Amino acid sequence: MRSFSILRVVAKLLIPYILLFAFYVQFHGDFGPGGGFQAGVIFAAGIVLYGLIFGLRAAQKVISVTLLEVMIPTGVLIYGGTGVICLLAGGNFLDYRVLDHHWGHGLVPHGQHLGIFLVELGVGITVSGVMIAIFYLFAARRQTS
Amino acid sequence: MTESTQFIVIPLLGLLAATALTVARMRDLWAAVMLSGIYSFLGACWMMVLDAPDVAFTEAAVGAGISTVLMLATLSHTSRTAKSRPRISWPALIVVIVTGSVLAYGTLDMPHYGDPDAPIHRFPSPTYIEKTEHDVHDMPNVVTVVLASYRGYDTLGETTVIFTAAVAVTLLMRIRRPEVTAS
Amino acid sequence: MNWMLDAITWVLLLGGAFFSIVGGIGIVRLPDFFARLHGGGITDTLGAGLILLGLMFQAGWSLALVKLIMILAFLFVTSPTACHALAHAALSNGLQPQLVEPETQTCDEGQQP
Amino acid sequence: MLYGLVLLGVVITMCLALYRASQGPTVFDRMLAANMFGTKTVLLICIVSFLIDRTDFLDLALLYSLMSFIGMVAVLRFSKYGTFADVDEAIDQSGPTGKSLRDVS
Repeated sequence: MRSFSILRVVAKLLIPYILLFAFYVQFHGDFGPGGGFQAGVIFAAGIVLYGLIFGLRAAQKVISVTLLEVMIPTGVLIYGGTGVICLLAGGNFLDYRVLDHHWGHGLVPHGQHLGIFLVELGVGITVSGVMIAIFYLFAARRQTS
Repeated sequence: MTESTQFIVIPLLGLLAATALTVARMRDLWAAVMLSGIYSFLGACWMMVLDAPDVAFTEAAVGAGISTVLMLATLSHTSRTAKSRPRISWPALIVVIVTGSVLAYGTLDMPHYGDPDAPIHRFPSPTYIEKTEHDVHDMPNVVTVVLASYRGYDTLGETTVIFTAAVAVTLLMRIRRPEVTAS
Repeated sequence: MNWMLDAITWVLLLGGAFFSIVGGIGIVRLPDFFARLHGGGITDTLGAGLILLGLMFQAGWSLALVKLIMILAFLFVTSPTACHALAHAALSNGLQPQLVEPETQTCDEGQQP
Repeated sequence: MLYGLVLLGVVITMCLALYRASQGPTVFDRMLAANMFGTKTVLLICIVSFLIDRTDFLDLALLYSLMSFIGMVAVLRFSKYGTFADVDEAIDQSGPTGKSLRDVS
């Protein structure tokens, strides 16, 4: 997009705010609308915008394919691992109430809150990884016909 | 949804139907992608009017941002126009009309719109709202609590579905060229 | 004091609605693409700006005011950029006769290079 | 009352934009209409959130004002290059692609 110079400048201005807004949705989702899925998609949209304007190679310098391949399973592992921690702490799978007493009272307000935070984090990481990966895969192939 | 937003629902639904019909009649797939973007804008407006901001949020993030990009990326690998004008197939039309009228007949038994005595307002929602107040003190957004805590298994399954989708797309679309697997 | 805020809100909101409808009529009635850009520009900046400004007077000193200012800032950055980029793309493809209206005016009416 | 009037105005504008998006002879007309539709959506969400007095829904309008830009850029890029893959610098500089942008129907 060399010839769209104004578009490049405006995108540079806008991308940080999109990423910041993704983090806001991720970590504020307990209080307002939004949550992990939406945050992941917004984060991916920021990276996709970067890739659209500055080219796929530039985007892959920011978030490499290797990093994506780590991100996608990591989110699912965080989700499942939260459940396993609940099991180890003596509760049921994904029953966050048992996390109450293991983390100190000053640090975490409530076990449920901590569990939901971790789970949403896992969802967000996986979703953003998947969306960026699908964009990379579709964009990397040249038009065949 | 309040009394004051009631009057805006009908025009929004009319616009949604008009957009859907236009997309169905469109032969140019590129224009269809743009119109489906408009459809998602309208859908988010409608959900917003119905007081469901979380769903509207998802629609905003997915429909406006990502899905346009992905559909255009798909178009770049296929053709830009639909192949041929489909002929009307009479058996299919009859099946569609019969099914549609049966479904429309079924809606007559449903409780009225916004009826406080409707089953969904009686059983699950009040219990969840009361339980959230008791179980999780500091989370005002009940939707997040229901998704992540009460229905945690569901959401785990959904996350796994997304993971599986990524694996499937990677297996189908990956090409082994050094410029793509940026190391 | 309160009635004054309300009066300002009335004027701004009705003005915004008026300009957005005017832009909508423009986008339907004007003859070719470069002329239609004017209609789009009016609704995107003047209509949206006046409506958001009117809402700001109702918000008072709150978080809603900050959010409205941010929305206004983003709209004022993105939509003229989008308009400009559209005109640019149309012009760079303008070698082909894509302005199909037979009574096409001269192309240089609405272009911004 | 006031909000209802403004809401009606926004919906009328949406109808007009939808007409242009469905009729538009070139893709750029459709893009212009879609862009306008995005702005109108932002306005509608703002007004509704004031109407039902839940101003925390303004996050949604903020998101829309950021997101409709991405769809716009995607369509622009696709209209110029026809692909999302990296293009050579020479093609990048030269501008028009030579593909016809007129609708087929």
